[in-house]
Amino acid sequence: MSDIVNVSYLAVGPEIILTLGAVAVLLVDVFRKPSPRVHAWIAGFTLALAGVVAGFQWTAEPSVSFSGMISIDRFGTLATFIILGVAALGLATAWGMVERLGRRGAESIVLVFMAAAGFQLMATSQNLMMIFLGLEIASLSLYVLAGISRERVQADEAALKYFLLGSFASAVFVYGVALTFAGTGHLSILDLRQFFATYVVLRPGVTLAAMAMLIIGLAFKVSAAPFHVWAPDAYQGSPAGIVGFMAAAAKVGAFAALARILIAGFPFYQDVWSDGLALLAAISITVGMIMAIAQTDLRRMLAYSSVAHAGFILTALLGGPGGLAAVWFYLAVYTVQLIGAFAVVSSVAGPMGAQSPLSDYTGLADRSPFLAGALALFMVAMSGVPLTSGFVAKFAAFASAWAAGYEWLVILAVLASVAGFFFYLRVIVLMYMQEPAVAEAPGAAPARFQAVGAVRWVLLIAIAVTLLFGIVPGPLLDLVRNALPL
Amino acid sequence: MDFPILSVLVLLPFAAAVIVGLLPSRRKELYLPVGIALSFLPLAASIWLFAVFKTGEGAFQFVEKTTWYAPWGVSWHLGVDGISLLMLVLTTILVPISLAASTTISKRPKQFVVFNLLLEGGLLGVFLSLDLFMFFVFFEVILVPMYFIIGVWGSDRRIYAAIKFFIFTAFGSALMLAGIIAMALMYGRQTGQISFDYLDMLNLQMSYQTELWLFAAFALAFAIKVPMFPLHTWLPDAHVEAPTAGSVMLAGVLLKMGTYGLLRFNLMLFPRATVDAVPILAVLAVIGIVYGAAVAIVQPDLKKLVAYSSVSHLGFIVLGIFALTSQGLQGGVVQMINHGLSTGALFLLVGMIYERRHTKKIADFGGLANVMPLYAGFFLFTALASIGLPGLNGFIGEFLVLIGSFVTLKWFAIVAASGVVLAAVYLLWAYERVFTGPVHNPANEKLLDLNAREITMLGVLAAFMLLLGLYPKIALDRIAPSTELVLDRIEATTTYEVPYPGRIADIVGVSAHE
Amino acid sequence: MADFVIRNIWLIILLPAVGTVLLHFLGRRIGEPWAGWIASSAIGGSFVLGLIAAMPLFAGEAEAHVVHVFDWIPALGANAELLWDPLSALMVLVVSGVGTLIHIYAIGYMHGDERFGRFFTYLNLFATSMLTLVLANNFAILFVGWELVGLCSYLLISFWFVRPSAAAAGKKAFIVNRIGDFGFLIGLMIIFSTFGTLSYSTVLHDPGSLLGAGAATAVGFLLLVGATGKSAQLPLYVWLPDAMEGPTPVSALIHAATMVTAGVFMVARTSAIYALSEPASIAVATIGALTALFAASIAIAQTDIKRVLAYSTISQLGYMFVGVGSAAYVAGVFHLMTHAFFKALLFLGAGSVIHGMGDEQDITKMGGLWSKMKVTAWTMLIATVAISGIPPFAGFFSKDEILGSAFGRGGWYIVLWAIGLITAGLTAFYMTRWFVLVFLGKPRWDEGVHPHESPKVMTVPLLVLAILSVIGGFVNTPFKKGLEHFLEPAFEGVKLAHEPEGALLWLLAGVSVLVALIGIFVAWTMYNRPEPTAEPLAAKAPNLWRRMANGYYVDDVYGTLIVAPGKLLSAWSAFVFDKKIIDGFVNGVGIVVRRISAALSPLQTGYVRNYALVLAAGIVGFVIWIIGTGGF
Amino acid sequence: MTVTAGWYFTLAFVLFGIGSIGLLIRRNALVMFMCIELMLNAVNLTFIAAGRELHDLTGQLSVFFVLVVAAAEVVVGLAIIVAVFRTRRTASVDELHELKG
Repeated sequence: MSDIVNVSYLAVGPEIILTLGAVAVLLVDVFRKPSPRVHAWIAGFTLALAGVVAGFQWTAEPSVSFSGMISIDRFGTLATFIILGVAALGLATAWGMVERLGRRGAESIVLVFMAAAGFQLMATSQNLMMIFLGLEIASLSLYVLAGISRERVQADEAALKYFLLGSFASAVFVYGVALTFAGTGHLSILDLRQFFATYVVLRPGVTLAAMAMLIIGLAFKVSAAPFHVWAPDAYQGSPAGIVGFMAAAAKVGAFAALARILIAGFPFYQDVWSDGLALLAAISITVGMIMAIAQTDLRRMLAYSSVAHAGFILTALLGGPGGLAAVWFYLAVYTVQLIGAFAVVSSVAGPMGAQSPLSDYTGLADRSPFLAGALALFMVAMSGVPLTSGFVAKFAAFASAWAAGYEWLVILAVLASVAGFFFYLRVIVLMYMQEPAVAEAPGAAPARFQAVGAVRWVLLIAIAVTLLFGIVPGPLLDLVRNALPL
Repeated sequence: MDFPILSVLVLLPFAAAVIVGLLPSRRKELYLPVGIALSFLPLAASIWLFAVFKTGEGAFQFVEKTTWYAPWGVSWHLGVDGISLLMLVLTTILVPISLAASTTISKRPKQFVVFNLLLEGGLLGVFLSLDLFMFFVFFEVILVPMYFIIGVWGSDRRIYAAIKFFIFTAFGSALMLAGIIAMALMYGRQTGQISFDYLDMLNLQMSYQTELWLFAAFALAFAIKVPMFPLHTWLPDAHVEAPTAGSVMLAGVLLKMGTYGLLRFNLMLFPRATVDAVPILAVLAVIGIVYGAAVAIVQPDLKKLVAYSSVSHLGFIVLGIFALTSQGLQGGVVQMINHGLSTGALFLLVGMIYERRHTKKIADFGGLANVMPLYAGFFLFTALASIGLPGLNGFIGEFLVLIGSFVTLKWFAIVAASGVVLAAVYLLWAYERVFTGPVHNPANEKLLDLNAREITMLGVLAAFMLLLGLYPKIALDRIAPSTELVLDRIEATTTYEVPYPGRIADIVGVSAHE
Repeated sequence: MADFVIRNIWLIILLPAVGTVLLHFLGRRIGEPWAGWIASSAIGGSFVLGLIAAMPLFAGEAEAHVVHVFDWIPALGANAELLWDPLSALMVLVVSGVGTLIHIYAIGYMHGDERFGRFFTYLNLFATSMLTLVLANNFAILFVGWELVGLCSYLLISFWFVRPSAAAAGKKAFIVNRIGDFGFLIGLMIIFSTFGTLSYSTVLHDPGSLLGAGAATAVGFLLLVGATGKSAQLPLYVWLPDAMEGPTPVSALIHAATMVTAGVFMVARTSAIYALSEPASIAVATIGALTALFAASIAIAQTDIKRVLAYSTISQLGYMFVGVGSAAYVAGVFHLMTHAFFKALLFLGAGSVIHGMGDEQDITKMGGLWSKMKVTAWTMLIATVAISGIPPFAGFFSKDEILGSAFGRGGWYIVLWAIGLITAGLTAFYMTRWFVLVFLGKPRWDEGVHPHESPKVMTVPLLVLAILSVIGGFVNTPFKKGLEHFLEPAFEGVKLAHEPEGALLWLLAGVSVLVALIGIFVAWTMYNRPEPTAEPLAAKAPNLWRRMANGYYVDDVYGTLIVAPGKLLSAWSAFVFDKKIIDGFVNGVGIVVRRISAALSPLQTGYVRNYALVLAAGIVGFVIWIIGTGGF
Repeated sequence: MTVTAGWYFTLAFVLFGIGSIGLLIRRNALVMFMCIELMLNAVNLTFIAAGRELHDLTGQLSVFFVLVVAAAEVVVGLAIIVAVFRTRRTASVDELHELKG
């Protein structure tokens, strides 16, 4: 199995291309001092090429290479696809920020690419150590991205908090890796499964603790409660333009890794970990929904809502292999909604925007009907109203958990969804049903916001995806049904 | 049936919404006329359906089934029976009327028309769905346009009302969603293929305990939508704050989703639980009848009065349904239509006077019959229909319900009958205070009577009220076979026996039982 | 000819219905007086059709005809089916006959009213409804008519809606009737749940086979509740005096001659059910007798020209109830018919007086009209004598047959007979008082009042009705029971009560005539003075008189016992229970969730150390949980 | 008394715990960061002990990865801390609580 000769560059093709692209951006930046347009071309080309290579992965036979480190399977490839898409949309959203950052604009592109590559590695790795590396590559990039706009103190605060807590979680994760190794002698996920299939672990304490720590490390990344505490601050403090990418990519990579580790590596402990995940899901859904209600800043609210959504995705994961389709579908459509929502936020707050208080959105429908309409749709989708992708995603998640016997969790989740309407609808209320407060300076009209440049396209794509997969979810569901880990 | 008439019917309003949405934004004056014109298409389709519908057959007709997503067993499954047929006609009639009543909407007129059309599409979907997933999709998606209609174009406390409406009703359907999922998975365990299909669900085997839980989940969703006492408090707020078109659709059709759901799903899918739950629902229905009426009496706001009257009237429908007799069920269904027509018309009327005077307070009026005789005439006519005056539609439903429910629910029916008295009290007292006596408020002296547009709208509704009152057979002939099927199912699956009092063969006029 | 009409008996209803529709849409354009003539000819046409259709019945043909018009509510066995039998024929003739006269009269009476056309629309609608009521062949159609006449009553009472009192009176009539209908409805429910249909053909054909004695009593009582509402009996009579707010032809037609007799008609129609229940019959008769006495005593002290007649109507309806309650259905219906003649006449006469006096209604401000309004006065005299029960006028025969039949049944009915007898005396008394105060003595008019006789269009109907009041009684005398023979087929299978035969008959008749004469005499001596000062009785028993004049304050009692607490309860439900408790709970849930959220929000302190603590706690907790569930 | 692998594991666990607790109680960002480094080294110890116990080089190999990661973390972490120090003139994380709620 650990055949050193087996080197398949296809398996890491997208990551290599992203890295090369990042290098190209840096080099071009150093030597040519080009206009952002050139960066855009390079970035676009890189992402497209990575996508094409991922396409080849999709059609390739599942295999493992690099001594069992990296695999080609549709599971990983699907994650790669989604992450590339998220990166493309996220970068497009952040383009305003990239331009404003000047020299550091190129850096931000590089960081996005590196983060994407890291998360993709998390999804495609068959080895816990490799997953840790991917996690760290991605996390470190995100820490920097969080603080990239240095003119704002909040950005620094967000970056530092994210960094300290993230490192803590990483340490826990890697401790989990170490304990797994100590308990079983294996780091490869396939070996782990083999091990558990062959031996009966009489004293599973260490192994279970290790598993718990692996879960915790990844739960931190997906911002599942109670490991979510960093998320609101990081979401709020980071530049508006890039938050969407940060949140979305992390969710995809970490959930992919989590699903792979648990389903492929620890299938024999499914009843243990699924109870644990159910607990996390319940806490996440409850905490996320309740905390979101009191928020006055849209980004913070979205952060708490993403905590709840992490809970919903965990709910989907309870179904085990059968629930994976629900996980994928949820990730695919939720990340698009999330980026879409942040695209609106960055249009309103500015790409480097510090604050996004809800009061900025009062009467937005009259000033910026397109932005308001888009945000309203994303809110509706996130709250899970039918004919949007959000409903299908929730539905699939609930069905998965119900089938796995977690009826209580489904009931909790549906009720929490209702509570969720409360704050999602409040955004719509502000935008559509209230007039902006009278401007303090007489004659000062409330600002009009517009989706500029690429953001417009991001929004259109996000709207299309949200509606399309809400009405015709079949194709995507069929696609993700095949995305099982080796 | 080759031509997918039902799909076309459901999709027409959505298409119309898109067309209106694409109208150029500088031609503001076009939105409403185009919207009204387009809303005649579904109307024409539903009338055509009504005409070609085979009477005497209780089963679903014009059935269409296309896979939506096969692995989940979700399909685009449409069908119409006598019960849904009438709801279609009612919906498609009320939409053009409620749009025509919205000429004073000046704020974001395009969105207004679009949301109304989306609402119509959703409603038609609800009534035609033969797939639980699909049903839920439409059932839930309706909240959004209605939320906007109330929240954007409503009056002062519109936001409170809109959110309350949305969350309250969404709360109910949340548990129903869990129930639907549970049923589909249960079906999957039993047959190997998950299915949300309504007709498949009829073959679902389940334990009595499960059936009770599922019944409760569905009943809660529908009871909130109806709304039944004590889950009704969203209704007065929503009705009062909504613009006229919103109130008309809300009272006219949206509430019927609840009673329709009870009939279509609770009775058919959970017959054993239904039979055992009758006392609970009957008690709540009867309380609703009396309570709604009692509360309506003292309302100082005309619209709120009509809103509470809905609580009372809907109680009759629920009572009729859970009486589990031919007469009660037929009455319940007819009453759904009747209430849609008469309460819809009442809200139109309140809207008309509100447009003129910008108040709905009863105390602000008085003697209006002097200055607006036509308006007074229509109001009285509609009020009488609502009271259940024989010869008008309301009577048919109430009479059938009361008589039908007495057979099985003696004391409930007796208490419910007092609602008939109270209805006269609140509506006629309101009429007296608003329309009779001299005009004592100078603001009312120069009011204009109805114009041609308003007369047309009300005239159409009035004509239907009269038609259904004088010749309800056109409705009953279509309803009865379908309601008989409901009873047949309950009889087949439980020990309950539908009583046919008298049992003298030649006098029970229901053809299905010959 | 007759066959054709019978087969299409719905034509009788259709004619005024067409009139209604026509006048509704074109009434204003047609205008005065043609709208009135159209309406009159519509109902007149019905009368003619009724006569034609009744020919075979007059000729002694006993067969009842059921005409199926169309399916209405098949599930209730309630189709649009009409029944043509002697009872419905008689009612049709009375309703359309008297109705026609009143229609014609109204053309004069309503002269100059700006809503002239609308008035006749309503009148024709009433005719339609009343004819539907009497022709129905099932309880549902009966109920349709029953409710629609109530509607017409409402519309016509509040015809002059600008007067708040008129509007209030109309509403009161409707609501009180609805209360009666509440009972009626429940009665129908029992009938349906017993027979599975509401069709007379089944229900009234040997009801005893399915209806037990207890159920029959229940049905009887419940239908009686409906009847007390419609026919203004105790305790639901309160709307009728107020109904005098309506134009006088309305009072004559609806609140005297036809609609209010619907209860009597209904009891007669359902005689098969009442025959099954002695208690129900006794209840009918007792209510009737009590109402008769009660209303008569109030009538004594009224000063409004129409209110006297209103209470008198209530009282006379009581007689009819005694009749039908004693199983003397023919007698009850007979009195219904004669009462229609003389009471319509009285009201029309009163209208004529009001018309002539320039809308004055207070009889203490009248007097001496005899010379000014000859025709009116003469016809009123006839009517007064007729209602007082003086032979050979119409009222004598019918009233006497009722009293005789009651006496003949013995037992408790003897008490009712006695009450009836006292009432007869009171009737004679108050009618004489009424007549004397209006027409005799010295004028007590207000200044500027110039009484004059009414136009021909009003007096001709008076004359016709006067003739009927004179001869109407001869259709059913003890010597020749024409009406009884005519009606008997309608009461097939029901044991009818009869007057005693022979000497007792004469004795009873003599006693009642004597009582009536005493009444007349007393009233005459009290009031027929050139210048009657105050009420002689008011001086002797001021408290009693005040109570009688105010109808024993029944309205106030209802107000404090029912209306006020009802409103209070309703207000409590609406503004306390609904707002504070139910909605308070709903809003409370929302508030609590928001409070929780707001309370938890500060826990996210912003301090990294706190966050790390949460993380650490989460880590420890989760690891322990996992090991706890999975084993160590 | 033989020092078995169990002792190393225990030591590593204790070190990890000390690191965590340090993270919870210290307010200087640098010291907190050092605590994290301590935790990573506890992980390394575990790896080495386990590799030795299992006679599997994978354990020792993994340590290199962790070390590299730790180094990278140092780079990024110090950069962030410096950035914070430049704007706020303090390395105390307690000064950073603008984002909350």
